[in-house]
Amino acid sequence: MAFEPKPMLPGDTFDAARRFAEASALKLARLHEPAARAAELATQWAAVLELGWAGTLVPEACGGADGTLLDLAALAEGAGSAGLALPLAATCAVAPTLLAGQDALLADLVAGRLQPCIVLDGLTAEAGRLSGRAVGVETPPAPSHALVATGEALYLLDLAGIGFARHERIDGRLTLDLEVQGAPATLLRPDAGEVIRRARDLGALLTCVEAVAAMGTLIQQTIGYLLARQQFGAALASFQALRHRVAEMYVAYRNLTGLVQAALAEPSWQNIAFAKLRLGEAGRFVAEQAIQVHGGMGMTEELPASHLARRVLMAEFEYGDRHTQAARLLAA
Amino acid sequence: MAFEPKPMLPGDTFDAARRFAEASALKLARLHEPAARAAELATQWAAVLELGWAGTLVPEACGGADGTLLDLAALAEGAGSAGLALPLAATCAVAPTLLAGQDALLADLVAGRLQPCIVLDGLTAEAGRLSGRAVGVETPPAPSHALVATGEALYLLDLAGIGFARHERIDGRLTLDLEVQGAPATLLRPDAGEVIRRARDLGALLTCVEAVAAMGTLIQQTIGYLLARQQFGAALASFQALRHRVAEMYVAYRNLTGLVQAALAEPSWQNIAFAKLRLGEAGRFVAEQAIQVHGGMGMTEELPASHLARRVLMAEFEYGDRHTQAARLLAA
Amino acid sequence: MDDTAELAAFRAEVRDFALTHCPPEIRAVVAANGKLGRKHWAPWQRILHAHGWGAPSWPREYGGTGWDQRRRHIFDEVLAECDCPPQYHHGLRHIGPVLIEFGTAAQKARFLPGILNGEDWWCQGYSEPGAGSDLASLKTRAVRDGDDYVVNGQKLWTSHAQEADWMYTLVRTNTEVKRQEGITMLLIPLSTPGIRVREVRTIDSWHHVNEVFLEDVRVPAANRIGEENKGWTYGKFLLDRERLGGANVAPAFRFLERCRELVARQLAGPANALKREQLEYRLLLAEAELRGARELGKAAVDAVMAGRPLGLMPSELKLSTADTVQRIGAIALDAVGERVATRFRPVDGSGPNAEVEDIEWVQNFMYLRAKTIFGGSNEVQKNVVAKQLFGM
Amino acid sequence: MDDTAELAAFRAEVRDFALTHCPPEIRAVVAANGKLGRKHWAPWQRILHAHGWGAPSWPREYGGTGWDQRRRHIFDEVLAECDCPPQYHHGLRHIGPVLIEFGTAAQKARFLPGILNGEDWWCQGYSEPGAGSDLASLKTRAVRDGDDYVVNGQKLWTSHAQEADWMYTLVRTNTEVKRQEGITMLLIPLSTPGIRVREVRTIDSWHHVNEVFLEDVRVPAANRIGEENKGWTYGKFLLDRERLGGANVAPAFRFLERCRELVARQLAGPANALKREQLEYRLLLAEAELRGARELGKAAVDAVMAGRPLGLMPSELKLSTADTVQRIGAIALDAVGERVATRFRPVDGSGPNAEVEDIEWVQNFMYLRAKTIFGGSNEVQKNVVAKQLFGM
Repeated sequence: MAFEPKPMLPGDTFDAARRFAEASALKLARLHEPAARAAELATQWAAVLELGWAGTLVPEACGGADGTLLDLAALAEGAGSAGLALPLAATCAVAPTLLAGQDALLADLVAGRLQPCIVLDGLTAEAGRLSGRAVGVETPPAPSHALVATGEALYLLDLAGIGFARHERIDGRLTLDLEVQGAPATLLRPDAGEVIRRARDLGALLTCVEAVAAMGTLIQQTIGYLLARQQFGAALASFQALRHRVAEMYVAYRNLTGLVQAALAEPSWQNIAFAKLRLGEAGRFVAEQAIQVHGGMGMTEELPASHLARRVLMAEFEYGDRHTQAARLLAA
Repeated sequence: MAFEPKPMLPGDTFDAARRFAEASALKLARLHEPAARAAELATQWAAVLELGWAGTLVPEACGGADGTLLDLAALAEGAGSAGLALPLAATCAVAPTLLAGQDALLADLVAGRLQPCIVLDGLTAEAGRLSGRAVGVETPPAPSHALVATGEALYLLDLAGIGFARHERIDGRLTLDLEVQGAPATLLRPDAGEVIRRARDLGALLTCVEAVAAMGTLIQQTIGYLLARQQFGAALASFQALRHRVAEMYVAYRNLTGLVQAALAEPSWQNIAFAKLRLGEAGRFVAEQAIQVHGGMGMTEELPASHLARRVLMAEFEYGDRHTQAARLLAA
Repeated sequence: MDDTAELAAFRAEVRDFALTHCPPEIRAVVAANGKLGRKHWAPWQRILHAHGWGAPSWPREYGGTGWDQRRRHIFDEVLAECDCPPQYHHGLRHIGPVLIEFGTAAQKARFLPGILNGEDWWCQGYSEPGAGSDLASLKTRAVRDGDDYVVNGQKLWTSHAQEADWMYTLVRTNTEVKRQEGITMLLIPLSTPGIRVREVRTIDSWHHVNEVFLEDVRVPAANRIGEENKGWTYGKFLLDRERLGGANVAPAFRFLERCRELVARQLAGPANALKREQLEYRLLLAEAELRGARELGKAAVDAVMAGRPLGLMPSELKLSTADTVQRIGAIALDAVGERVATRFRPVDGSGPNAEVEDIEWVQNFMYLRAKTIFGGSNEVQKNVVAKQLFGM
Repeated sequence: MDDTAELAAFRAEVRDFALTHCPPEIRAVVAANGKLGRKHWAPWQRILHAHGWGAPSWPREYGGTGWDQRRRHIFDEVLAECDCPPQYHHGLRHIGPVLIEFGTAAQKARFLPGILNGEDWWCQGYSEPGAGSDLASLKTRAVRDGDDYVVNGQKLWTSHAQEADWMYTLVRTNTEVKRQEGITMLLIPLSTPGIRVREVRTIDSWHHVNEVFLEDVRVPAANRIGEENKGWTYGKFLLDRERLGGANVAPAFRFLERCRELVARQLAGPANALKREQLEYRLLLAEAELRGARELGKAAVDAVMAGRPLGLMPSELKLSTADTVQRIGAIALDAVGERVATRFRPVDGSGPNAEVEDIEWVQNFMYLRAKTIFGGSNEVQKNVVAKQLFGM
């Protein structure tokens, strides 16, 4: 029996999210134009909101499920295992953390009336007006607002009437570039420094969960490919150099799994930072080698493994890359 | 036909130095006590001086051979290919460069009346007296003097009556630790900054030549071992993971050879610094992997390959390690 | 030495020509790591040809320069240093020399001029699904029918097929003999009925490669190179000629310099100090390796000049540079990291910020994965090196 | 949870005992990465035994603590954190459990007390020249002669043979059957005539391992474990018991912390900024990997507690830590680099500076090479992992 990854958080939640993500990936695989893909993502996102995922961490009083971090992580793990290209961490973890205590907005978030993108860097505030440029911001398909951190303050910016360009990222997710000059915004909290740091860390943690799940599937697909393909009259899986490479990928994946589990069990910023730092190293190694051992097939857009590899590569850059995490840890 | 390294500077000089070094290694392999090894090294060093190697770069007027850098490099390559544990770079390149123009001292050097160790760091001068501690200084078996750089000035310190401890380094070379407090010394040049930097660079270059030659032999011995040994009923040389490892060692060695040849053709400090920087990376990789693929045998003192591996490891630390070279190059 | 002075003068002449004659808009694409296509290459080839430099590697009697290997190497190196596109290889370096060596008079007269002046555009139909590294297992079938061959099958990883006029192709004409012995080389116009070119979408979202489907494609026997069933020999001749391809490390050096500028630009200031210093150190290690590879390249050129065998040099060169260039690409990805790396293809066409500076670094990172896969993967190269080193 | 509180109390109790009862001079050797020998281990074992903690992994009826796997793990971890030597494994963890499982009443009575109180010292005679990773090919021959076996052959890589009293040994008693089926386990006193122990000099210049030559060595049949020709089973039992050995990552963390202190001490000041920052970054990457390995270790302990199979965990642990610890050793070598790394063994005995601070880092770097070679080399571990992952 060839390798099948074992989830960290098995159960109905994981299974449901995984099934959703697998169906999503199948649909997207048939679409090539960015606009068509964005439209499909919009449909899927509506389904995600319908399922109530945005409310996982939100109190029941606001229409949420009042769930735990582990409930959300199980969703993220299932979604990540098939590389779901939707902003789960941003919408389900970062946004509710930023909006803690703002019950009306939380209710809007759960109901899909508030669909924010999260802008943690790039903008500044003066007298309640925002200016600056934020690029490569992950976004839901049709963002209604931006939740904007400016140093220690937290603002809500209505995007109606504000022009922005959307891009498809190499992992298929949507991002936007935002440029504003004195745009009026609502100050939600002046003293949100701690909350913003916490929100960013939870985003990093959920990203690690998604990425490690994607790595598991990626290794499984790589093994499947090597078992199926022949070269020079022998199965690729029989070449020791490739076998050892896969063993190294597996060990890197397992080691990262350990760090992510530790961070889930005790989500201190240090535990999260170490997991994210290691994701930068281990994730890139696994992604690069998965492409490499797939040979020419690894270079193709269509291959599910190449999609997962790109997802793992990009995960490093969300909520602080390895260098950002290292700088924090060294300064502590 | 299995791999045989091709020398960069083939010819009689290379051959003679290589034969000398191989004979030396055979004799030392039978001796285990540091004192007995030091005594044998003293005998060999006398032979080296007798052969006139110290005079390679020295003008004929001072009893030298008035040779070129390439003549000396051919000696170093031959010696390095069998890991000769004697201070060739220090005595044949660094010392004559420091003593340029000091004809009487150069003649003493060639004749073996002056047998200096080179102290480029650790000591300071005040009113013609030296103080400080210099540790791990490579030395001929019975040093008569120390050539001491203190910033921009160059001193000659007579070691008669000055106590010092000698150590055997892990590559079998001799080093000494020197501690002086106001020891009187002869000022050779007050404005030797350029000369000192040049001497250090030539030392680094000759070290690279020795090390790359050692790497060639090391790879040859590793291949020989893998061809000879069986495990689980197959020659070790038939395992693809080991074959690929050796291919990687070979490519690293060839790449370094290119850098060393460039530095020999045009010995600018930058060319030397890049070669030395890369020696840090490539040399350690080759040394570590040579030990690894030899398995338990790689851990033994007796194995010639393990001696060469230790020589390659130590070469990085002579005349500026990779970090020192990187700092210079980045500052330029 | 006279020789040295002459070569220095030659280098200066090439540089001067390149900087004054290569159109700035084409050099800008190269400088931005952009994707090169026929629309960039063809005019540049026309300019070189008009100057008499259209075919550095061809003999004079066929319109080549007759340069020795050293001059050709300098020429390629200077073009790269000046951000000129490398010359398009499929015509000049691949099928051209095959035609010169094995082509009929009629084939030479028909095809060489179009290669020289850039009017005919070529691509290579070798690889197939399941026959990449193991080329001899190719299955595309050609059956003789009167004066034609009728070709059926599929090619894969066919670069430039979307913009080429012709495809030089290896096909199987005999299935009864040893795998290498039943292969024939045909020149096939891509406009022939029965050919369908389909883009293979790649992970960098550039259009490089294609699947080419051939269904009852009739190719005149006059388009056959040499003898039937001897195609492997011509294909191998071509690959052997190309073994010096890796000797020109100059493009990698330009890539390194561009990456260094990117790091300085993207990571200025004390807030980025740790990352900047890490990346600068990695760049320095990469530069050292490239410098080593450059010397190996020079040694290979010298070997050819002296008529010595190249031995393992091509594999050494490829293994010495492919990883390194990938590492440089990774440094660039880290540099643009959290900002630019997250953008790729515009969803909404043109809007504010639809044009993204430095976005090509992300595409390049993905594109560079191919360096260790195509043209003999790193694994295949290591097999080759090990076989030679172990003598088994 | 009660459980958590209880374990925390246990952890505190062990720490308190370790810090107050383990002799400072022994802890100093551990803290300095020094070489441990019987003279350090035996007194420490005596102290533990007197406290009732001599054998954490043995059942109570044999003088063990009867602790569960979790407590044993905490015990090992705390000892490492306090710079106490790990318990000497050949008696307690290797032959002891084999005796408990397969020994005769007489054997148990004779050998278990000496292991518990540290008076008998054991070593392992398994490996031979040419039979390291491939143990089943061992050749040392034992022939029955009356009440004795007569043993001839050679063992290699025999750690601690220079200071041991007894060697548990695998020997070949039948050459006619499949390789694994003709092996017997004997307990051999090293004082028996015909045994010669020769030091194998290793690249760290510490005395770890030996060759053991056996020439007509008479071993009473009463010293046989279990049945003749069933030795492979007992050896395998022993190795299976040891699969959790890698779960204790605490010594690696202590090593990391010492290396971090070394870097701070050796590379203070702006002149060393580049090197210090590079090494600090590498230390951080190593720490991340060790933290990951520590979680894998906890998971392995949990698996044993829950009676679940360990699967690939032991290989994951070894591959996750061996390289990392080597990399930490390399960071230390870089830190002492140009100064201390150049000194190793004093030539002139005692003179000024004959005692060199930090010299042990050089020995350690060399010693650490063994981490990826012995106890199942990295290559063998990767074979094991791949076989499981590919199902072939």
